[in-house]
Amino acid sequence: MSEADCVTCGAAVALPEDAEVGEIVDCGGCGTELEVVGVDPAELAEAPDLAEDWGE
Amino acid sequence: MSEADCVTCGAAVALPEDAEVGEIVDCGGCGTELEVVGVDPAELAEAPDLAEDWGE
Amino acid sequence: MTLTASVVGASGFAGGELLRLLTAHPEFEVVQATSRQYENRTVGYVHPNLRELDLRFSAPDDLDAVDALFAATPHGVSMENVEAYLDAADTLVDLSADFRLGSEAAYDQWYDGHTAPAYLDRAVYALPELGREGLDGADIVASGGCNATATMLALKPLVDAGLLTPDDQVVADLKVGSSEGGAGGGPASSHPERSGVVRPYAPTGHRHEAEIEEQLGLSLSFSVHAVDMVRGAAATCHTFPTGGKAAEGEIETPDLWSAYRDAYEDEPFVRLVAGGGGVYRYPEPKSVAGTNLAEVGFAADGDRVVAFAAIDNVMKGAAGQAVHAANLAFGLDETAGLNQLGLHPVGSP
Amino acid sequence: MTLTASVVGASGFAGGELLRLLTAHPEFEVVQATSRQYENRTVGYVHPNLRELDLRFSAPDDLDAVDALFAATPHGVSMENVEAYLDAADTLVDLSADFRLGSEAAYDQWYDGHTAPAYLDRAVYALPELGREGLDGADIVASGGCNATATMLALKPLVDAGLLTPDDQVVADLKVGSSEGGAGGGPASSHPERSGVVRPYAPTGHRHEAEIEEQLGLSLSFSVHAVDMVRGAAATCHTFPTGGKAAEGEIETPDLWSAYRDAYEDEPFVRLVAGGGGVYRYPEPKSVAGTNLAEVGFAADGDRVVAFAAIDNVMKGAAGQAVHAANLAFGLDETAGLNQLGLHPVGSP
Amino acid sequence: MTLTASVVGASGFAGGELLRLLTAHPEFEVVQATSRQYENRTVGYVHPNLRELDLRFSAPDDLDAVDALFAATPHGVSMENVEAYLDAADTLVDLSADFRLGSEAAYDQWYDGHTAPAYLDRAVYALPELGREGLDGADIVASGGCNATATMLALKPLVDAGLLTPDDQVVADLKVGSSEGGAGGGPASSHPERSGVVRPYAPTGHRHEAEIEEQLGLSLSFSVHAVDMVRGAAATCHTFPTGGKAAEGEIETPDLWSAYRDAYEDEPFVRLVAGGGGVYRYPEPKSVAGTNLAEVGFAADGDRVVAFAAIDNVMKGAAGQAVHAANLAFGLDETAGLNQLGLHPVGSP
Amino acid sequence: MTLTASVVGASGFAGGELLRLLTAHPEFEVVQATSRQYENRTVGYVHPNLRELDLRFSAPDDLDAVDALFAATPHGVSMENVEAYLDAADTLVDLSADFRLGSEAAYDQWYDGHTAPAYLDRAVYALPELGREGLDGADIVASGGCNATATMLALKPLVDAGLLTPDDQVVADLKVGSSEGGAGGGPASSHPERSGVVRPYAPTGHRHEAEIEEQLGLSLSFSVHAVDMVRGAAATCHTFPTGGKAAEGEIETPDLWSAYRDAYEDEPFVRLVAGGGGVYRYPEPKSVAGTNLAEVGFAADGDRVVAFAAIDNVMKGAAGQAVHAANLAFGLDETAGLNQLGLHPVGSP
Ligand SMILES: NC(=O)c1ccc[n+]([C@@H]2O[C@H](COP(=O)([O-])OP(=O)(O)OC[C@H]3O[C@@H](n4cnc5c(N)ncnc54)[C@H](OP(=O)(O)O)[C@@H]3O)[C@@H](O)[C@H]2O)c1
Ligand SMILES: NC(=O)c1ccc[n+]([C@@H]2O[C@H](COP(=O)([O-])OP(=O)(O)OC[C@H]3O[C@@H](n4cnc5c(N)ncnc54)[C@H](OP(=O)(O)O)[C@@H]3O)[C@@H](O)[C@H]2O)c1
Ligand SMILES: NC(=O)c1ccc[n+]([C@@H]2O[C@H](COP(=O)([O-])OP(=O)(O)OC[C@H]3O[C@@H](n4cnc5c(N)ncnc54)[C@H](OP(=O)(O)O)[C@@H]3O)[C@@H](O)[C@H]2O)c1
Ligand SMILES: NC(=O)c1ccc[n+]([C@@H]2O[C@H](COP(=O)([O-])OP(=O)(O)OC[C@H]3O[C@@H](n4cnc5c(N)ncnc54)[C@H](OP(=O)(O)O)[C@@H]3O)[C@@H](O)[C@H]2O)c1
Ligand SMILES: [Zn+2]
Ligand SMILES: [Zn+2]
Repeated sequence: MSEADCVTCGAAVALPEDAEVGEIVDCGGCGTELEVVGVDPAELAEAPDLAEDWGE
Repeated sequence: MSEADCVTCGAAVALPEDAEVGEIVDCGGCGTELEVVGVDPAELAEAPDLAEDWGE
Repeated sequence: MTLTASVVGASGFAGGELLRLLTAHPEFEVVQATSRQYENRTVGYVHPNLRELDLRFSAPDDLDAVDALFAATPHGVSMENVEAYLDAADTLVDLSADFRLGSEAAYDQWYDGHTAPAYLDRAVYALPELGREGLDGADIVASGGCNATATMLALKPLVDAGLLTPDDQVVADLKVGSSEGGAGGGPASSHPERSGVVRPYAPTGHRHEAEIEEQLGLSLSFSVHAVDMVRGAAATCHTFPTGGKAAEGEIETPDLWSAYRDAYEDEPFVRLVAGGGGVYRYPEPKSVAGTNLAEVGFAADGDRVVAFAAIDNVMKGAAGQAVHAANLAFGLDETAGLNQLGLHPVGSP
Repeated sequence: MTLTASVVGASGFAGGELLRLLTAHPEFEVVQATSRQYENRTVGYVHPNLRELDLRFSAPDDLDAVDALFAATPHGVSMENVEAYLDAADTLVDLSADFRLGSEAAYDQWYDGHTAPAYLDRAVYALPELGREGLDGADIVASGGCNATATMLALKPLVDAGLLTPDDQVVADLKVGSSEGGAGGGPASSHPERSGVVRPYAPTGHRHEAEIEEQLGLSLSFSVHAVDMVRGAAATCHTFPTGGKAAEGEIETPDLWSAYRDAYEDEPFVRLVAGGGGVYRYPEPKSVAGTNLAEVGFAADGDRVVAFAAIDNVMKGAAGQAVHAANLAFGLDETAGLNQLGLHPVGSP
Repeated sequence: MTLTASVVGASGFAGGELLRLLTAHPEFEVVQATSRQYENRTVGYVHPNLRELDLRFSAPDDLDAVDALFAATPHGVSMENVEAYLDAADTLVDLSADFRLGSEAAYDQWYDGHTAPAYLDRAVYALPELGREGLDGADIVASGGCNATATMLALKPLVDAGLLTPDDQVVADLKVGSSEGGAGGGPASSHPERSGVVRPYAPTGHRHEAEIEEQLGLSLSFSVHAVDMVRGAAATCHTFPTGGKAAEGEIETPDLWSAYRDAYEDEPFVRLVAGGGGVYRYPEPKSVAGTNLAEVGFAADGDRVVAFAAIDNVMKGAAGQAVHAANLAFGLDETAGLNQLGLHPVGSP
Repeated sequence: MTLTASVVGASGFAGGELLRLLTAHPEFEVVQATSRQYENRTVGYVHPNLRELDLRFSAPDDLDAVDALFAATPHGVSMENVEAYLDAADTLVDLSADFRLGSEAAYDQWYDGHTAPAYLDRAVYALPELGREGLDGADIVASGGCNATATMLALKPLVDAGLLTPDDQVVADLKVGSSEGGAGGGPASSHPERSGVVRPYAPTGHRHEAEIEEQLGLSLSFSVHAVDMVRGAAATCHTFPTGGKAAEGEIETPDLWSAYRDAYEDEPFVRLVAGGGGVYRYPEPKSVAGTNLAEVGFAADGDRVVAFAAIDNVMKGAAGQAVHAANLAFGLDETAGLNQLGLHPVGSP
């Protein structure tokens, strides 16, 4: 299981064993939705924002 | 504009001018969802039921 | 022609609604609104929706002469004051239960008796959909009760069509909003205790049974539940009809449509809702909140017919009903002042 | 001893509640929580009350071996996957209706048939207050449905005491919260449309009737109304008993207290509430929200007995019931992990 | 004279409210109501309050010629279709944000640009209390947004009176109902998730800031919270004025009364509520639900002035505002069709 | 070791919650619960969630000797009775404001003075996240107020990190539930009047400002709004920091994460929620209802930082806070008895 840092809050995020590029995980520390952009080494980027769609 | 009788409550339902077979209208009297099954002459049948999907 | 009107009990929920209706009514003009607690305060102090009204509460013991006096007071008050009210007004429209039952004996059985039984004969019961006889020119109009109104509107077509007979089993299960308790609610009406409830508050023996038995000739099992809304009364009447077509076999939906249409097709304040599509398929209080409409409907299931009705208890169940009856008593257009449309979407009105 | 557990359907309402219970349970440890929509997301992404849980959703087709697999999936899913579930787990605790009825014929009549009828005999129905036989060591536990649970808990004492006989008339009128619809609700479940409703959503023919008839031997008239709360199911059962003492005359309140005490005095999750004083006099869902308790009570009125029950549909009606049954299946203390106390005051939980 | 009108987006919340208003309007007649999802269905299928309306939804790409076309469509739709709308109608009344800002540059900054910038100059912004210039005879009316309307109505008197200057700090904290999200809400709008919330859904950077800055010349800090109601938007504006009297010392309550009276004494749809007695002392959405009224008020505290406004977002914040503007555009009495009174008591409308 | 405890004011909301917590607490045993109104009634008469408790209310003037006395009485009662309380108990844990401020002068300024100023020095203010000094072994614990708790938890990290300085502008806009008013609410608390509100009930000058200024050294503009929920307090603090990194330019989100983590990473009852995905992105009262947790978070926007906190006012804002402080005062595990998990879904708890 590889790890990468959350781009928002810096927490270490463990990736699933079979993580593939394009998958979405949320940071366990701050909840940011992160896209797996690299697997070896693991790399994360902020996922495309859906912010306008929630709430109202 | 042609008319046909609602199969549930007997009210006359006016069909849109360009009504086609397969279109859904609701009866203005009882609200039953009706499928246009014939256009010349106009004929209506109860639309496939969605009853289990509403409410809960 | 403008008719003058007073509202006694105008600081209450039904009284406030009367002010809303009469203020916008084409034929009535409100000359007095009484309150003991809020004497001399503006009407808007209590009813924020009526801040624009240039009217102050006055004492109930100092009544001007008017054409119509509406009494929206707790049970017992208008029987105590009926002479004073009739001295002041040509017509007394009473929203309480004080003149709804036909005989002193009935008040002895269901209430604690009656203090002015001589007036019972002069009173005409008013749920116009059950009949308008006697209302034109009536001295005392006894406006029907909210839960009884919902229940009777649901059941009347089954009775009229001969499907439901006096011996048939009827269970009426009501769900009602907090405004039924009036403005002076106690601990059980506080927001923390009353929010989110499904509370059986009159599991058996509700007094509205008396009214229903007298009017409809049915005896029924009646239970009332408080639920989380402010306005609204919904009656679910589980019936097991044995008369007419029911005697011959199962009742079918088209038979029920005929029965309900026959009963209500000329009624301006009844809307039939029974099945159909979309989100709103049966009567619901929130579809009629703020209006004088009753939604009425039904569902058939073997030998059972479930009859539904939903009203706004403060309108069709109280102030709207009273204005409807007053329109009839004074020979006005019966829908005058009662054309409010409901809202969509609407939360818990 | 720690037992391992998986929750399939863990992103749903009943599944989330299972996670809450199992996490704090002294004997179980959750090893997998499945979701197809939220695979790899933290459990707290969906269930904000469980943000502290260090667990991510996994796919339902990749199941680890566990002692207990809880399936909180829509109707049809666990019958499709029963072999896979039993391969992965010693015991399948199913929260859906898939294994509640006794025979393929019943599924043909009430549902669209059954795809794994061979397993029906291995399943044990679980509403422990009706009987615990067969639960110890069961392979498949079919946890009772929410509306059926409320209704049966209200009625069972009358049946046990011989007051209510199979031919007696029973009308069950239910009021339920929006969580009964699950997490994937459609347009009728949106806040603007669902707020403040009293909505007859299953006026007749609800499938829970089947379950009740099988378990209690009664046939009944069943109607369900959506009301404005999220958690909660309240059953009002209008009954007209003719058996036992009822045959001899009116049933008195003390007879009913005996019947209800006999039925439930040793039950850890039933609380009797019938009359008394204060604000809370009859069973109410908000008194038991968040707990595995059922409030049960009654009111007598001539030849009618109104029986009430109130539960939290996600707890006693789903996840709590399932954990209760699992405790029994594994021979644990049956209250383990189920000692949550309710809240007061509480709004509309 | 009767003016013909179409409503595009008539199956939505603002569109449904337009139908309610125009149907009862003395000068307008609705000839078309469009919906793609519900084409051929009755209007009452979606809007249960309008079951009596004899009108079916038609497709939005088949528009009749009318005097006024009301577009109640999501952002982007009316800029795409502005030519077709102006072909069909003399006047386009747009409820979306598509024509509210003055320049293409503003759309680039706050939105994703604009596809019909040539029409921006022909559009007149409409929140009549800010000014009626240009509305008479306008081609395109850009009806003000709900949250911006509440905020600007609260602040305008302070700006007009010179108390609040462009450099002063203003924090606007809004609380809004679920109908702001429209009829097509997602998972966050489901009843179980949306009930009982205090949810910061636009903690910073809400697009209504742009509209407010353009209209009022103020920059402000804007946060929006979802709370548990269906209709309603309430703005609490925390201001720290430094202009006019404020420069000389503390602002007193009488100064504020002057400022607010000067601003609104001739406005038919603004009601001032600031202190006083009873239960309703400051602006509240539930006092104006279902009406086109805005309640506006204030409280002074040292160098801080808290300015409040409360509206029904679907009425004064959308459909009522649009009809008000249409009345002005066509030279009608500006209150025509907008005299609805609010309700008391009322729950969570 | 079992510690004995009494609850004075046990028929109230905070008192009832204390009973819920202490009953299930591993170290405390409740020996007395006082009520004047309900003397001799069972605790379950008032608090339906505690029907299983075998305890009756006793009079507050007849106190047994105990280790800890919790006073959950209205302002003024515990200062009047402090000697009697300290005679009866080793430690007085007071939930009112009577011992929260440090000096008699402060009570003269913000309240109507103090009747037992000599005891102020013996009292230790308890919001443990602000500091635990003095709590171990304290005689009098002054448990922090609900609105002050929410506000201070939101702001403390900004102060600790030097971002927010005493001269910076802070606007705190609170939204609170009806249980803050206590069990004895008046007309404004009745369900019909209180439902669905967004009601500015303390637009300026709320007494909690005093507590915040003393504890945090900030002065702030404080407004409180009643919204439709029973439990919950949510603080939205609009701040304009000028210290530390803020002096050098805009504050970035990672800086804020550092500040908030530094402040709370070891705190058992604080949960950080700031952005992220899904439905629940910022602190919300309903995520923590029934628990002792505070959700805390923030959003940055140019030179503004919006800081949020959400708590259950009866738990972290009252009874939970008090038990937390008592755990510290008696040297127990500080989370003892406070491990309740929240619910999902949950309506308006
Ligand atoms: N609420 C409903 O849904 C509903 C439905 C149908 C019928 N009703 C009937 O309508 C009547 C009023 O109900 P409500 O809900 O409006 O009650 P409410 O809110 O409690 O109002 C009652 C009003 O009566 C006044 N009042 C009380 N005693 C009086 C007296 N002795 N003399 C003069 N005025 C007195 C009170 O005002 P002051 O104390 O300020 O004088 C109060 O404004 C009741 O009879 C009720 O049964 C109500
Ligand atoms: N809610 C209640 O009050 C209640 C009470 C008693 C019994 N029940 C029963 O409990 C079950 C769950 O109800 P609920 O209310 O929790 O429903 P829900 O909220 O809709 O949850 C159902 C869950 O099942 C998952 N799922 C759906 N199809 C699946 C499939 N083919 N394979 C694997 N997972 C699948 C879904 O997650 P993904 O799509 O993310 O995989 C979802 O999380 C139902 O059978 C219901 O009848 C519910
Ligand atoms: N709700 C409020 O409080 C509020 C306040 C002020 C302003 N507004 C503005 O008013 C507008 C409508 O808001 P709403 O809340 O009523 O939204 P809504 O309930 O979602 O309704 C939008 C309507 O537009 C129709 N529609 C969507 N795309 C369309 C297209 N491409 N062509 C034609 N029709 C289309 C939809 O119907 P079909 O899919 O059936 O065609 C739907 O009926 C928005 O611009 C909103 O910003 C709303
Ligand atoms: N509710 C909250 O959210 C909250 C939050 C933080 C702090 N607090 C504080 O906690 C305290 C209690 O608040 P609450 O909301 O629980 O109030 P409440 O529901 O009104 O309860 C107060 C209790 O005190 C008792 N009481 C009143 N006067 C008394 C006296 N002179 N001697 C003895 N007992 C007396 C009352 O019972 P009897 O009349 O039956 O004796 C009642 O049970 C207040 O100081 C409040 O400021 C409350
Ligand atoms: Zn992170
Ligand atoms: Zn029909």
